[in-house]
Amino acid sequence: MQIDKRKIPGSVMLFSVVCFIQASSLLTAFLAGVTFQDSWFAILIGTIAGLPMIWIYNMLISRFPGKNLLEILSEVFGKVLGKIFGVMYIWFFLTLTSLNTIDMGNFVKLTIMEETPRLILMVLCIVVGAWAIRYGIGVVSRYSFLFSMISFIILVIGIFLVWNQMDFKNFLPMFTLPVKEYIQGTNIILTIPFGELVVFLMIIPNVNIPPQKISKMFFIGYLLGGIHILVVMARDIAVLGNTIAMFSLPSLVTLRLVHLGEALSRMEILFAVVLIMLMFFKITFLYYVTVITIAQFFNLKEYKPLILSIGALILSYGLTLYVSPVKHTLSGQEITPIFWILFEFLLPLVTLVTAAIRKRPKTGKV
Amino acid sequence: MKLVRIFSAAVLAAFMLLICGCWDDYELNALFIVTGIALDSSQNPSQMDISVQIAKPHPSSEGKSDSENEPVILMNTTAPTMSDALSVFNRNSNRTLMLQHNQVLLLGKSLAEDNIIKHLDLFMRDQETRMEVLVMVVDGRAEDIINAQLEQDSISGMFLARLITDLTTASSHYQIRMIDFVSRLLDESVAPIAPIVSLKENNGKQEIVMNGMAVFDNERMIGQLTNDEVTGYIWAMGDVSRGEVSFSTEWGTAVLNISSLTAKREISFDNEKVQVNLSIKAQLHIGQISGFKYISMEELMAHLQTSAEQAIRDKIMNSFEISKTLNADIFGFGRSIYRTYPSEWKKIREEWETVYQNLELDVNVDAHIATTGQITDSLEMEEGKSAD
Amino acid sequence: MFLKYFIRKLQYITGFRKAVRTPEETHKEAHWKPEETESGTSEEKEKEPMKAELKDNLGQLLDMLGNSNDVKKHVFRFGPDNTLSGALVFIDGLADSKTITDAILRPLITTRMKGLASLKGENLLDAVSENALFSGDVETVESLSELAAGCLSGDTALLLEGCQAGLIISSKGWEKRGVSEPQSEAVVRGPREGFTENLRTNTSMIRRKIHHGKLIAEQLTVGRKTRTGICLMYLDGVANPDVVKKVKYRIENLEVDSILESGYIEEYIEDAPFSPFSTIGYSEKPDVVASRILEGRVAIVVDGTPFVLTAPMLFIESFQSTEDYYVRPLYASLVRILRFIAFFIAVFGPAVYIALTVFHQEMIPTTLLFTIANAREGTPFPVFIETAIMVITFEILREAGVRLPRPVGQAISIVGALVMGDAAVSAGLVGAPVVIAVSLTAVSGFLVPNQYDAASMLRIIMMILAALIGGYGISMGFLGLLIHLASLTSFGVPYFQGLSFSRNLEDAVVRMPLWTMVKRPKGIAYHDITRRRFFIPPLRPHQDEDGQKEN
Amino acid sequence: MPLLIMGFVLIALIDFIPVIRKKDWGLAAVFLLIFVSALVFSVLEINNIKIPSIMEAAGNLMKSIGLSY
Repeated sequence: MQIDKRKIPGSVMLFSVVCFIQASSLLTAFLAGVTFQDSWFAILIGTIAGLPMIWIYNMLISRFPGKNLLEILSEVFGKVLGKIFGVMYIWFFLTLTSLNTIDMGNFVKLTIMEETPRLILMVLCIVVGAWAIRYGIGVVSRYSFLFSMISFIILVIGIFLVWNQMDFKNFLPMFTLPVKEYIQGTNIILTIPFGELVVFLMIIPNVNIPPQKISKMFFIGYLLGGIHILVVMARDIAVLGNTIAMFSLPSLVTLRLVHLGEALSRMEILFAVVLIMLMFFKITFLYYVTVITIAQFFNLKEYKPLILSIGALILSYGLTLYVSPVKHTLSGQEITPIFWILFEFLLPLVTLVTAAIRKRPKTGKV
Repeated sequence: MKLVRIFSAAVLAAFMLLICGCWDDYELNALFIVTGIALDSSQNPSQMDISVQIAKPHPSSEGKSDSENEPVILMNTTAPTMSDALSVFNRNSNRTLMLQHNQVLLLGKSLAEDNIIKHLDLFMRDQETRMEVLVMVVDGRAEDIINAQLEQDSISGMFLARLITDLTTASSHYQIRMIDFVSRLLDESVAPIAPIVSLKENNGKQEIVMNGMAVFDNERMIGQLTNDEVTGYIWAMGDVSRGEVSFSTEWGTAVLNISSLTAKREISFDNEKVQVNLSIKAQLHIGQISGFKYISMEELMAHLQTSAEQAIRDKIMNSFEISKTLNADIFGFGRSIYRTYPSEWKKIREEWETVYQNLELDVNVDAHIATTGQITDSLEMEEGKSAD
Repeated sequence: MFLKYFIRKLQYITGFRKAVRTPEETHKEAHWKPEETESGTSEEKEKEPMKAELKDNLGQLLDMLGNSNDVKKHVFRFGPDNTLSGALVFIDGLADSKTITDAILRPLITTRMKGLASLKGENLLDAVSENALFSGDVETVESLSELAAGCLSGDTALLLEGCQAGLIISSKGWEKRGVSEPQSEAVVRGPREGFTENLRTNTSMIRRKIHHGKLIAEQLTVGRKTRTGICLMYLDGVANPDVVKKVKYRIENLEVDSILESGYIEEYIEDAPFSPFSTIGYSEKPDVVASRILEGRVAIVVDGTPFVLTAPMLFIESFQSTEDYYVRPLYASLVRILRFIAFFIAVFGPAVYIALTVFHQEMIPTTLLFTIANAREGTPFPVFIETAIMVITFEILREAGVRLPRPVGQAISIVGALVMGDAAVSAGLVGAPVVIAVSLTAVSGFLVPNQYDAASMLRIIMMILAALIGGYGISMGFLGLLIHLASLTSFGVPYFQGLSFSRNLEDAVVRMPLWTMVKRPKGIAYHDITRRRFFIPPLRPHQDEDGQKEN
Repeated sequence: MPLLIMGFVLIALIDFIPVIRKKDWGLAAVFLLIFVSALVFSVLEINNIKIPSIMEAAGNLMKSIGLSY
């Protein structure tokens, strides 16, 4: 049963994946604090290590065509266990949305609105997002192409603007950190932007192309997003060198350093605006997925009346999560990467294996 | 149904706007644009004298001539930290100080020689200050520079920023921004440096001149390089696109202009001894020559080339010797070793200072004189030819 | 204050609860018929057959026409030995008296047809219309109300003694404005004719552009009182039948009193009446309308106005001027990009200025900041008020200039722009940068005339957002704007189509050469999508010249 | 606090009334569940009552079983 019956083309889905990953390029600070000048390597490994994860998602998609995650869970595990996993995923999506909204608030507060209370910035974002969600998946994902193109262009322009400040010796020395830190870094990058793609399992039925093509789109989008993050990281390292771990927003500091004559300097707020747009996309997407997951969990016929109250829940629940941004970063580096594996990797894997064992879906191909 | 919903949504929107308030708004005429900050040591060693230079806005409406007006406002106080000083300034002025457009951070020499690390903290942490603020050391008291009445630019902070921008066209290594400074500070081996400026009285007019660079160890200023030595340092770092090599030999004196100069370093380890090979490639062209009579063009070129190579090498070696006496690795050789030979670096990092003392620098200069300027021979050469 | 909101809210709800529609009410509403004030007689009359006596018919017809001064009747006798009598009814000023004299009266009176006197009733009418009249458009009707309607649209009613029917003879001929250059859409290159107020002239102008049998014109009449003629024109096979059906359905179901201008129709049938963006396009130029019809749109020609509506409308349509297709593609692309930038400035210009000077002084280059700070020094108002004053002043000046006769309008703009602006700056009331920012915005707004109203409304919203929360407010406003645009549809076609994804990109931000636009815009055109043979290279004509595929 | 209450009242006005009117009681129940929990969370938050953070609890749990860096 599909709550939102609107369809989106496959290309929109592709760029939604790209955009979704790009939005995380802000949060590379989690990573830079762990693996320093080798962060690019962690991203590279993370991108490659993420491929099996995407493969699992794709297997689920092609095994259960036209079904979203909740339906798959209840079909594979039966009613009771399926519902339990459903609740877990609702909590997961809700937490993700809250965390991303908080990230957005922190980011905006730190960069352009220093004195405005964080809550207000978040409320504004959620309200605008709620507006988009009323119109369904089509509007939520429509601008993915535009946003991802803009951020690609901004990335290229940014690289040109800081070209004179790049020092490729900043990558040296390579591979001198303890192995554990590479594992940690890879884990962070694998779970925080890439693994969050599990939310796309909720909207797959809305994509009006055959499952094989969806898999292709998923892969391409994933790779494009991965490359984007990789390039951002490489640029930041090349510019900032050993100071990269010092900043909470390395990519913004990089762009702050742009100085080509007096006119082409001090432009980082423009970049901040682009990042706000990307973050907004991601938040809206997660918010949408949370809303339809909850609505579907309770077998509701429509989801619209829930939007605003779920938004309020996201905000109020989000505020309880971390006392301070420092704790947030610490947790982002140390705890969430492991914790999220459960939702992003283990559960889908278990689902796939169980489906194979129990030969589900019964009528479909095995 | 629709009407209620639309109305509620409208109220929600209005409500949003209502709570949004204006937390961050500062009208421009309620702001003081800070263009320079000077830190000096004060009598009380736990405090410092802080002065800020504020560009004074002039109403653009006609009638009043600007000449009587001071171009800048100066504020002084003595406080233990920069943030304390800022609150004092904000208390004593009718406007809020805006630091984002601060151009220079000037450190008085006595303060720099005392301890700078603890004073720089605010400049790194606060988002309000930008990492591209220029760091400079003042020979004398920093507030004098900020007070200076200059002919070239009415605001000395802007003057210094433009001075450095101008120098940057010669080589990017002249520009020491906050981030460069901090980057060097964070590194275990590289010594931070910063340009030194001083105020000069010249026929009753004030002038700011740059005289070298201050060298720091991990917390204080330990010495300085003269302008000449700075040139050597800059050449050793490579990435030079302007500059002059001047020398005089037994035949005459010449000034060659550098059109590009790049440096490449190679490091080799020779039982406990570190050897650095610096190979420099320079593209020169003749700026000005005098003398060199009775000499053919080919000979002259070869002669100029070897002499120029020698001159460049001498300068670099000179700077290197100075850095050795200061025991400060301004060239970042330690960082190069760390980057290319991380395992070797682990062995020597503890006694880097002694290793640096024994470091051998080998400079190979490869100069190439491309064009001869606008005239091919000097006038004196012409005379020499006609006298033949 | 909140209490007040709350109370008003509650009032709304209670007021609303009474107005909840029961199913019967909904049913009633769907079958709502206007109440005729002059009793229910008109419908009965329609059904009532005509009498045989000329006098009765004539009297009733004149009653229906209201015995007005400009209703003329002419009773005459004709036929052999003047044995037959008849009457002409027409409205003075609507009907052309020369036509009446030459094509109706003269042949009737002079007719010497044998046996005419012996004919009765229907046969007599047929004989008269077939043999005696010199008119190309004669219709036999059997009800007085139709006769009356014919008279009211400028035709002449002919009643004959002993006939239970009448003839409507076309004699429309009223004073009308000739075809002239349109005022609102001036072009440097391209046809200079514009639509007039006359429906037939307008449809004929469109037909003159598209000589094709598939160009369908469907006549509708809307407005109980005004009985305004409306003509839908579309290319059969190209226009999406769904859209045509929707347009027709919405117009046919209009239960309105009057249609005076195409704006009425636009408001009644558009998809999003509360949006600042119009979802129906309009134009005053036949070539524009023809090009839109060729792309598969439906044109709605309304009698009495030179503005022809086209639907569905896409957002990019406002940025595509017809002149784009008449000049060289590179230049057209440049101009089009300029238009996008200008629209952006028109919406966000003052907002960005406010956000920069009030919230993000950090972003302004230092030297420029000094300049702005110097200009701001001594001005009494906050930036937002200052900008708002300037924006409002500009709107006032514009409105004043538009409505006044042209010479006076010019004087107004000179006074406004030069004298007031300069005086305000030199008196120190506003800073010069504000004047620059606002006038740049104002001029930019004119580059996209179709969206001018939307731009000026959005500008104010953005300004408020910027004044409250700076750059973040602008970005949220921008995102909200995008969401709104994405949610709009025009007759089922997404409004933002053509910009948000790689569809029809050859004619979106840039204008590619005509020969690359092989397909008609997807989503609008339906069946016959291919416009031209694929990639006709301009200098290598194809062997068979008629490469155009038809259906 | 008044702002908060007003916000929630508005949410209820916008979303809850149509739900009641449609007599979709399942939806209404879910709505109330979410609405009330959001209200409780925010009222507690505004009165500075510390709500135990789920993320931190999860973190502590994972640390105690040794799953952490």
